[in-house]
Amino acid sequence: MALDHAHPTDPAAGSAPAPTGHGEGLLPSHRLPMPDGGFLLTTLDTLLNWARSNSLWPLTFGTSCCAIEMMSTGASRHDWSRFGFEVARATPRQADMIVVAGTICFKMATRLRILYQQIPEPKWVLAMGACAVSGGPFYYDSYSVVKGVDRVIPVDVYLPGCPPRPESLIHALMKLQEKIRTESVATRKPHVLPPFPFEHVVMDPEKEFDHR
Amino acid sequence: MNNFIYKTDSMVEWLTNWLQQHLHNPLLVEIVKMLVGAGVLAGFVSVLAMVLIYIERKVAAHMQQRLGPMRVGPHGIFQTVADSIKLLTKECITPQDVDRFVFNLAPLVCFVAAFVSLSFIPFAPRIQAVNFNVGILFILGISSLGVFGILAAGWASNNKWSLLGAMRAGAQIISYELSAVLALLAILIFAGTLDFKEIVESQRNGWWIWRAHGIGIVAFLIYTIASTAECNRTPFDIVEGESELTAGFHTEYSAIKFAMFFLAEFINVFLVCAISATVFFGGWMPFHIGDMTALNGIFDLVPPFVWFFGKVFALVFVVMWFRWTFPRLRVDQLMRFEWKYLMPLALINLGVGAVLAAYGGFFFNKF
Amino acid sequence: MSEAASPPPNQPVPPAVPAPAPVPAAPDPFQLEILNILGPGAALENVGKLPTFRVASETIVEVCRKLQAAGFDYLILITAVDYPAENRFELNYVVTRFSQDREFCVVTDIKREVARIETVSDIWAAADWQEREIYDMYGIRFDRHPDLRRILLDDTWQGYPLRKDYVDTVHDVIKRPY
Amino acid sequence: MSAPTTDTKAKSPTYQDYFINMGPQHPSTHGVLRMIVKLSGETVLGLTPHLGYVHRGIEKMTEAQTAVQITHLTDRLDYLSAHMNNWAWSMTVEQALGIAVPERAEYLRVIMSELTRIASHQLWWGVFGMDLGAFTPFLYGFRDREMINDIFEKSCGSRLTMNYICPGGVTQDVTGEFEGETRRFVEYFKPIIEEYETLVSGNVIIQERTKGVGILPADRAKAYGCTGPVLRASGVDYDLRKNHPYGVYPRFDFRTAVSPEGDSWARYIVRLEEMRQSLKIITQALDQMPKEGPVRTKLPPTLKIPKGRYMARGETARGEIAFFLVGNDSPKPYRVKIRTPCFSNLSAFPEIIKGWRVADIVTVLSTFDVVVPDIDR
Repeated sequence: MALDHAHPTDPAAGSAPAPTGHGEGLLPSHRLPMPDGGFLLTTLDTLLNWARSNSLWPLTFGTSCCAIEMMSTGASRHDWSRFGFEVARATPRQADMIVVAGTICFKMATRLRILYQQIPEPKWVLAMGACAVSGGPFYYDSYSVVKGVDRVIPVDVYLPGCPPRPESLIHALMKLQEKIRTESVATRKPHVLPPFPFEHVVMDPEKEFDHR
Repeated sequence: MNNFIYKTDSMVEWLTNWLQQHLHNPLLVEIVKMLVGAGVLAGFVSVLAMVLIYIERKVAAHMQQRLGPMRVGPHGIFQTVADSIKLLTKECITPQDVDRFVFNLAPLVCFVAAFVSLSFIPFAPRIQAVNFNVGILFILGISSLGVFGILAAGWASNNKWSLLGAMRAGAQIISYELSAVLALLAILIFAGTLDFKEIVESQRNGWWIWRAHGIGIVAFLIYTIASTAECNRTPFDIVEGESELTAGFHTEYSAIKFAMFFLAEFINVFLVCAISATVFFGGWMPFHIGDMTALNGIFDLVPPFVWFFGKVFALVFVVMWFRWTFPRLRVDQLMRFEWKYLMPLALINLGVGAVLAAYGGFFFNKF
Repeated sequence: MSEAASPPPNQPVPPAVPAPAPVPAAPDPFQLEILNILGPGAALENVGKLPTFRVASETIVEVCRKLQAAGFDYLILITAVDYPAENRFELNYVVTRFSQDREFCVVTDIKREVARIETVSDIWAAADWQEREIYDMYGIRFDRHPDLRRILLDDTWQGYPLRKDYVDTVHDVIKRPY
Repeated sequence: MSAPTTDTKAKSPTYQDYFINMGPQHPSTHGVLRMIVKLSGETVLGLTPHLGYVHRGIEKMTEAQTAVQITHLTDRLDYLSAHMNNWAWSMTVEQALGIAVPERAEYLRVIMSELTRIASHQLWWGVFGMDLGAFTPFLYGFRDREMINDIFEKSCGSRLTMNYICPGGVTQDVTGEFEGETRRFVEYFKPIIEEYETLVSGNVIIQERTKGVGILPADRAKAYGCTGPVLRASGVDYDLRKNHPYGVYPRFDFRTAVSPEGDSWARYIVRLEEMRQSLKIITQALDQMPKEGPVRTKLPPTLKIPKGRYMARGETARGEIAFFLVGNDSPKPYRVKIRTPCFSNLSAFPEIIKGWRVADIVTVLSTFDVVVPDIDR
């Protein structure tokens, strides 16, 4: 803390804690008027952001064409494991992010929201491909395609392309890493789910099973 | 000449002496020794698991013409550190309808079972957390506790995939444990002891895998297969069966609870390879060839813990090699393989071994 | 499903709208063979490149049985076409043999407000899902179908999207501005 | 080997049956297929697929677009057979409008389609390994697929959704390096198929997992309208390239890969054999292809589709795709029905999976090689 108190540009250095905008600080010392939010927390942030940004485990979620390019990115030539992404988890409980690879239809959108809610915080979403960004080729005239996945779940990084090349996906993932590195543990709040007017359809396998 | 290896590691003795000089209370000395041992072991286990995960990822990558983790530290060596920190700081979800107590207990059971088993392994002469005269019996008992953790996890998760995984695990691990124990028993007959230390000592004149008239080789193969199944590794990973059961028994586990399962899995791999190395490959004993004294002398210069870890990691590599080569068996094929082929073979092996030990003696005593 | 089971199975299918006059053209041997199989009720219609035979909708099961008996074992597709101006759905059954390189289409009309026809799923198993899809997209009921319910859209979906007069008020459908 | 249990339904009381949802997000349903499985222990008593999780309404969209614009939608049906889908649609339009295709374009279409077939089967081979629990084949398959992607990329700038074959020919001529690169790939890939055989086919676990598993008899396959490798693995010698020749396929000497058993293993070896046959076709096509010449017929600015019904069929990597087109003298089609191979192939799946284990669902579905957007359209 002492380091920050001695900061020459800080007028309140050494004085009593003044009320500032850092209301939702994690520790009491965070309320101190310090330029970067405090020595302790920045170090913690650096460590956590370093760990989180370098260990992004995606959920295996691909609906259409983009999923193939996502798999290509995981394959030998492009190899996203170099950045620590390769541990694709099949269960949302162990994933850190969703790469929404492909078209999201209204029937799938409610399920995607469930999947998103099942991921533990902190979590990120990468909208991969034109369909996930805006509906893409299915923007006009399609009655069943959601016009952008950000109408269903909050999106951190948008990646255009139909489908984007693996290099683009790696670029987008690195942008996501950059974004994570700017976050702060103290002020980070979970994203708010956008309003989505369609109910979750209760999945009752026994009723939906074809009993003939 | 063999005395040389005893001189390199008097750390424990030194620690005991130092403590006795300063504390003067034998009980306190024992307690401090225990705490130090537990601390060292805990640190060792964490580092070991991270190293094993890193190795696994690199081995996999290079078998698949990839590079594996590269960006986090030189050649990505801090990749698993990042993974661990991330997992420790993630939100830990306990789903609504689970059996909370059992759900939270299960990963601990798995982890502790693996962790405790490791304390019986002699890493080098006198570097052994607990020395117990029925060590091998105890280790087999403790490590089978892990299956309770898996069963509990699957049952408490209130998820059908988890339940399927847990039921598979129960059937699989209990079955394959039989073969593993029978394979070890065949060697224990020759060694005549259940104490790990003495098992290592008994191999001063040759490793059991060579010295036991072929019984050792058969027993080693059976043990390798059965222990791979016990750790739920491919081709026997039907418990997790990612393409079938999403993630099997740990489908509902997140963050640190999942990390415990993850660590336990890798420690179990290390554990079975360590048992294998100790029983079949002479533990920390250096490699000796008959009368070639000069060569044996050079081998003696290598510290014993290097020998031990070299052997264990070679075996770990084999297990990883399995994983990235073989597809997975189906559950009925798995059980058929155990009960129709592996266990009868292990029984015959044990019987032949017993007869040989009783009447045949050792052919290769000169080693 | 309850919807499919509600009408008694032997209920007569409502009569079809009279077909538009077929364009007379000289049928080739393959078309003659089909005409022979189909019997006197069928009329050849040479519009477009696909040989088309128009039959009455009450006879569709009978016609399909005849075709199957004649070795036409491959139902490529069934589809409906909506003609709201003429107040009819047109059902197209494209059939061929696995040993043959020519396909043809059997066409029948049903009234739009009735939208009901007998299933052929017991003749070709392939018709099962195809008919479910038509039910999903056009709302045409297939009598005696074993499992008639929506296949592609949610069960709660309102309306039948491939009808020409379908207007989606629930989802945000953006019309192409050009 | 026969099915492990035949009439478990009679033996097991109902309280032991339970239902599990497989999908829509599940690692081995190849996208977002959802299946409801009724189980007794590990034995499958019944299975109901639920489709439509990527139903994108392509058939409705075609009614608002012109014939040439629709080509780009066909890429996105079965994105692993993009060239073949484009081709089948182009043939439909060409048939409707009576457009002739230049000879060089016909050869390019064949070469591109066969390359796509190989790429699709490579991906299938990798994913098949992954579904069975072996991760390594997946990466080997993708490694070789990248070479084909490079060839595509140089010809049309895209790796997956090509939009290269269009009504009247192909969009643009290939570069000068095309022939050499394609020949190099053929030479490279011939021994690689043998590597595939050693890595996966020779593995005893793979054989145990696939031989006799999920048998689809020929008569049921025909009844369900299965096509492609699924049908050919049931012993039906039916390949549109032979039985309903289109393009310049009659000029090539190749054989249809057929295997009579109808089990998962048969579907596996049929696809491997198809890759070999495709290499043969590519070599012949490269030899026969005119070195110069136009690749696209000049089309009128608006293509009015005359009144009537048109249909063209093409053999994709998964089976037969058919476009049924109804025109009414306007540039936009009145109705396009797309008959996709996976839709029909999958309809046979619930019947043959009964009595097998949970793990076999994954195996058999993998050998059916479904692409979910192709099912849902």
